[in-house]
Amino acid sequence: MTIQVRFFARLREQLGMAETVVSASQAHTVGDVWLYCVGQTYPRHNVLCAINLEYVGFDDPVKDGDEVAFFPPVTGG
Amino acid sequence: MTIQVRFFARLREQLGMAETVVSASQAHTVGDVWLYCVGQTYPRHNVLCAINLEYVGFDDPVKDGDEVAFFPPVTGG
Amino acid sequence: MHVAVIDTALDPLAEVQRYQGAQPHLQGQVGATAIFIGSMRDFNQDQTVVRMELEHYPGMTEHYLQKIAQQALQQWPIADLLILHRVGIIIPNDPIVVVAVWSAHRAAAYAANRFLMEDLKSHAPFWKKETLDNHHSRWVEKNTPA
Amino acid sequence: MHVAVIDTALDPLAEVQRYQGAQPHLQGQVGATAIFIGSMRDFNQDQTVVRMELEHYPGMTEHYLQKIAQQALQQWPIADLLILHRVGIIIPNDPIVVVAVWSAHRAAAYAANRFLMEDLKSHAPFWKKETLDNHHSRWVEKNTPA
Repeated sequence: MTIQVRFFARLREQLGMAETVVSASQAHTVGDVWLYCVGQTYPRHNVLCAINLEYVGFDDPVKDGDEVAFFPPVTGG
Repeated sequence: MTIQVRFFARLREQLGMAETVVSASQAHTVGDVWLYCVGQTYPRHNVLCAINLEYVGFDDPVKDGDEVAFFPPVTGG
Repeated sequence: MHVAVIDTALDPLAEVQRYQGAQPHLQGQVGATAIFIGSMRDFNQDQTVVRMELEHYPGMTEHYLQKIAQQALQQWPIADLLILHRVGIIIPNDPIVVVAVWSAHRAAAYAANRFLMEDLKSHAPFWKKETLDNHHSRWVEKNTPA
Repeated sequence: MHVAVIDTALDPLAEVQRYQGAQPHLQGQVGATAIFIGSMRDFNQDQTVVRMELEHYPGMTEHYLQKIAQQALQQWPIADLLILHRVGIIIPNDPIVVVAVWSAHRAAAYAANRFLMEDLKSHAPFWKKETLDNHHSRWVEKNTPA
């Protein structure tokens, strides 16, 4: 009954963690996962999120077994 | 006191000549050169022309020493 | 169609040639090949960059590239395409990305190539961290304009 | 900048790589390389083409390619460019033309490359004569649409 959470790039460095786990009972949306892992002090502005390798919004629902990822704007190519 | 005349591609094959010479006194314009070399029977439609390696029109003037060329629409690339 | 994230040295033109040579369906059918290569420059925002680390999201990045490749194949009459993108540590002049598109006529090859590059740069999960000549390093916060 | 008409086998990607390697000013300065290759297809207007002869106007063709190359260099912020075009006898799958453009950013590389190809196809004095599989030959009267 867990959600796997991953952080990338600047976010990973600033938060000091690459991944963590959240109990599925503690989070209904991506926003809940963010709040639980990061708290309110870190601005969500300019943070992108994905569930199971697909872009989503902070209001999208999460469920048991999901992989949720947070990362800064992308700069490839 | 001559103008060098060249033909390319389909035009060269149809006229049966790659080049010829016109006396500069016989031709004031590219159109004159065409008429002198080819006659009126061959349609000028879809024929491009150049003087000294630059595109020109049939009304452009020619002078002694010019190289005048006639060719069909281009199909490179 | 092939997309891949590469963590070793990338020789874009050799890869394009190798891929094309291995696709019998491209022989004689293809009038147009459009190739774009993005390389690392030795300056950015007026500072000298000596090295760069490219991070990605393993799984999501490949998935995303597959998605835009499929989209290009549906949207334009193209015969095939190849996308390769470096990750790991690179130095100036190293290739970062190559996109190649094969089609019967040129309009589709150009358009699909441009679409893939723009979409990849805007959305594919890659991140660049630059090391400057003063030894400081910084995350690139947004891509330079086209 | 280099433009040339080639009457022997053309290996476009090897030529691009060789030219780029010989230009020190491109090293580290170039974020974008856009390459287009036009190749001979084995069909045209619903008929099978087995061979093609490419004629040009020696002198004018090179002069014209130089002119559009200069125009591209003035019109866009590009670092360098290369145009090579085959003449003589070719067979399906043979490369006909390669245009490569190097620039700091991608928009200029794409735009200048497209401009060069469109202008070359519309105005550079080259002519194609196709030989069909029934041994008939015909002059190509107009280029296929983009």
